[in-house]
Amino acid sequence: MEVSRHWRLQAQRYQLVGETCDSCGVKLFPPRDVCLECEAPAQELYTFTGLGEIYSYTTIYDAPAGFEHNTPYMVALIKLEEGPLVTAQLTDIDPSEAVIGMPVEMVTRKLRTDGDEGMIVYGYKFRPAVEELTAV
Amino acid sequence: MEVSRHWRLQAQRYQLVGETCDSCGVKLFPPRDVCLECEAPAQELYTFTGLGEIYSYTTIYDAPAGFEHNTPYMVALIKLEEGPLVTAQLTDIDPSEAVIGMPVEMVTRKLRTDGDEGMIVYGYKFRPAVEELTAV
Amino acid sequence: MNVSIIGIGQTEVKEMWETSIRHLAWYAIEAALDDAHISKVGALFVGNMLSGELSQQNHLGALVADFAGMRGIEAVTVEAADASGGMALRQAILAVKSGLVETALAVGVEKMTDQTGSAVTSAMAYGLDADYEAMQGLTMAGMGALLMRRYMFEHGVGVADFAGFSVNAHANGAANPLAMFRNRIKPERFASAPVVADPVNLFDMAPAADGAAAVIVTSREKGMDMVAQPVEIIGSAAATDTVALHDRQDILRLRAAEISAQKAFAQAGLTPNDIDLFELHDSFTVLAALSLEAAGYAARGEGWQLARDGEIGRNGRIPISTFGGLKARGNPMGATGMYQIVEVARQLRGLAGDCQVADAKIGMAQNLGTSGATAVTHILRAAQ
Amino acid sequence: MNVSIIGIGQTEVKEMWETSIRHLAWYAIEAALDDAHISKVGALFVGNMLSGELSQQNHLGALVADFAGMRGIEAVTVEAADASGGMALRQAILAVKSGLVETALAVGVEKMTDQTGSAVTSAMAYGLDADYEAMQGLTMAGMGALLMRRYMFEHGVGVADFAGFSVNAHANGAANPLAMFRNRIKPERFASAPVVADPVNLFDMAPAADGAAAVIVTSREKGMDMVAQPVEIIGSAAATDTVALHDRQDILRLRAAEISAQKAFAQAGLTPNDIDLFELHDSFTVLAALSLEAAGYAARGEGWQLARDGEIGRNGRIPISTFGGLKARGNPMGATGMYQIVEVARQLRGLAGDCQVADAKIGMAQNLGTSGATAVTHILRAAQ
Ligand SMILES: [Zn+2]
Ligand SMILES: [Zn+2]
Repeated sequence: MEVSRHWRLQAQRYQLVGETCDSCGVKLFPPRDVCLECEAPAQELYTFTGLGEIYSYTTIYDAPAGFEHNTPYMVALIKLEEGPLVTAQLTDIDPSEAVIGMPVEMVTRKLRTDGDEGMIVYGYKFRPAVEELTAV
Repeated sequence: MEVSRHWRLQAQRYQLVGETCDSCGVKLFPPRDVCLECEAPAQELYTFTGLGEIYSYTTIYDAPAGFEHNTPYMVALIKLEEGPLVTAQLTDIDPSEAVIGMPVEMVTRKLRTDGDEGMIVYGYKFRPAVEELTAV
Repeated sequence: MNVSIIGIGQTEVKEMWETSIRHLAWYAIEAALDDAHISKVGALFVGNMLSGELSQQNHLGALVADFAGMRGIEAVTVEAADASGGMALRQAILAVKSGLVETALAVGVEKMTDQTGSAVTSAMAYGLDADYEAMQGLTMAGMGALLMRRYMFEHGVGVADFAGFSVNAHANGAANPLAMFRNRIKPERFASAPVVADPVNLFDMAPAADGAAAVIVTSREKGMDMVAQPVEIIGSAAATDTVALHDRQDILRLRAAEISAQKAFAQAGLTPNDIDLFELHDSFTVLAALSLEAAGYAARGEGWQLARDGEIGRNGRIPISTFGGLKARGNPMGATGMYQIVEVARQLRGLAGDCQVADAKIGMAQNLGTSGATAVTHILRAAQ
Repeated sequence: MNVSIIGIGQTEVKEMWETSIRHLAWYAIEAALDDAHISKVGALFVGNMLSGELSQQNHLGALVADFAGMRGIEAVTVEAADASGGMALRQAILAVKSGLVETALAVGVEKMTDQTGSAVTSAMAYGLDADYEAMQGLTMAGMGALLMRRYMFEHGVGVADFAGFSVNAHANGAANPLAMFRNRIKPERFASAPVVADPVNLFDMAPAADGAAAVIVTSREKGMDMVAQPVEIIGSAAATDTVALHDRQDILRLRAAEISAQKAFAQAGLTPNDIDLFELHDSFTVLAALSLEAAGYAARGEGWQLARDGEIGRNGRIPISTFGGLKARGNPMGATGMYQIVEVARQLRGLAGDCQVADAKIGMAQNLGTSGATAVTHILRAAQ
């Protein structure tokens, strides 16, 4: 049971809350206290739009504990509109459809089932962007 | 699940199989490849009688995972007749009866319940020696 | 040793639900960097015991180096149960002494509260012998209890005879704003405290908590140039004993503590009487007694008398646990040894506030892994 | 560096259900002590990643020191994911260079088969970023797949273009009696191998297994006196990068590998062309390609061509994985880096049997943690 850990990360998990660096203006996700670019303190919150595109992706067949329920599942690196990469599952997509450069958007989904008592962890995943879907 | 680990230790767990050192004659439990006394290779098996006496003891109220089922429980250092100390649970005894020097003997009991699927690990525990009980 | 401490930092010790392990480490590192007036080091050593088990996070060296804005530097995790912190400092010293690293940072960090209850009790017992101790249900508290019961038996003392250690620790912790417990306790309450593992009660045992502490070291020459109050490391030694109590010839003799203390004294050219304060590893009151005996402050079986006679207080013969010790400051397992170093350094700088030991010039810290299966001893001196 | 290897030892790499982690470590240590004709050392560094998670056993330093008949010596565990082995050697070198330790033993050990299935997959992922990678279900294989897919995209190569790395590794592993896989594979079988994490298939990925390897180091002068064939360490450097791929500016550039290799080359006064063989970290075929690029053997995006062109074979421009590499010898995570060192030393002694690289005088080993978040590079030379 890791209730406090999941509670602590809920702003990131549910709303993609990262940071803007006051010094150099770079947008950071995941948030960190020292800017990745210029090493100044970076603590101004910034909520990402959740729009981006697939930078790399995989379909995982050998699941770790807690992820057996939706194996196989897809994990991608998403290049967010604002700049940073984020690691996230892809959802609402067939593995054969995924392609680098595909526009995607953030949604909230069930991530993992924890421990004996089955606590469910929710968080961001990404799906093909709605514009993309309707254009198809 | 640690099936192989428990299987590996079954001779020790069920029969107190340790070793005799060829060089210095000391009896070793748990078994080890290098003699604790003289550092010669020690690999001749020796099955302990399972008789000994309490060297120190405690009653544990705050149990680790897998031991919740029989909390509180007693753990002791037992001085075996053949010399070595061994760490083991006491069983068939009331905490108020235990005393340093009390004769005890080995029995096989359920030690721990492992993981979600509840594999049960058996092994040695010690109880007041039967002679002692009848003498009371 | 020709190595000096040029920066120290620490967080509060308590349950910090809102703080992740990387943040904890960073807060202590940030304070130490500020203290040394630098922003980078050559190598990072992270002392940690339980991050994998409790936070599903290994590879803390690289993680913390990056999060602390020092991406690229050499970094690694060092583990020796609750002696991880002291051993991380030891590696930092070896790195500087090697000549291959100019300035090294050692941070001890432990995040205990990402899990609760039996999972934490289990994980703490990973420092014991898994196959022959933990498999029998032995816990850290149980280990302390086996030692304490035997000590009581061999030396004819009672539970209440250990009370002085806790009373002293809490009295000192009350003056330390970073301590987990800041309440004084009375000897008469000691005997009636709830039992954890008979005869160990709540007042015999240090509480697990979150925390991080950091120390920056460099060569003595550089240290003199860099900061106003460097603290010299004049002794550093580590040793081991069997992990399982049952493999020892005499469980009431902390052999690793003896060896590491004797080596450190020899390096420093000092004897126990030269030490102005001693941050020892009081995870259990019986370990405080045994540590005093191992370091040469009491004969076998007489360590408890130093507490009875008031010799461990701030004005006593050998002040111990001057900021509360593990008992009242709290025991973030892999960070504990680094707190000890930070506390000794504060004493030697004369900046210990209400915890100050008057005229402290030379201090010793000794960090134990479990029942002293690992022991690491450092002797520090105010720069002259 | 003025440090030499005077003893090496290793166990088979495979599933060893009957062997505990303390026995594994002891078998490698025993072989290394025999090789050096000594029975004791001054300090022990245990490289291990997963003993806590998989065997409920931390505090391996003290446990292994005692079990190996060296009770009392200084000992500690060193962890940096699958770079734990290389980092353990690094600490042993720092210890010897410090002058505080005369002879140091580094053992890498991993016991993977005490647990099975999803528990092992989970634990291996503890080297990733727990909060932002593993929490999303990323695994080690998934990490390799994200790198490989992007490499294929940016450099216009296909899955089959990586086959040469596995074919070479298996060809060399077939000549190594200690290797886990001793079967040669054909390029045409590569493309049809079962997929683990698309596009990573079973032939792209090194298999997890049990194993231990050990190395004993001392000063160069002592080494010359003690054994007939000491192997000199002429370069040793470690560096880090972000743990998470998503925190890197360019995921196809192994910055830590670059930094550590450049430092090691500079220490040795050598260039890549001076190296006779290179034990690189081929946990995934794409990491083999990226490691060759990072060390300067190929331009960005062209590392795979060395496999295509046969330049990584025993008689090629830069022989790699000469005993099978992680891929065919097997990958006991925290022990892998130590196997690399043992293998380079065997080559330089001319005792590599059917795996021998002709006239090998200088060899390099590079051990990576996960995707190169940790990198440690050692350059070794046959004593002159
Ligand atoms: Zn910035
Ligand atoms: Zn013997």
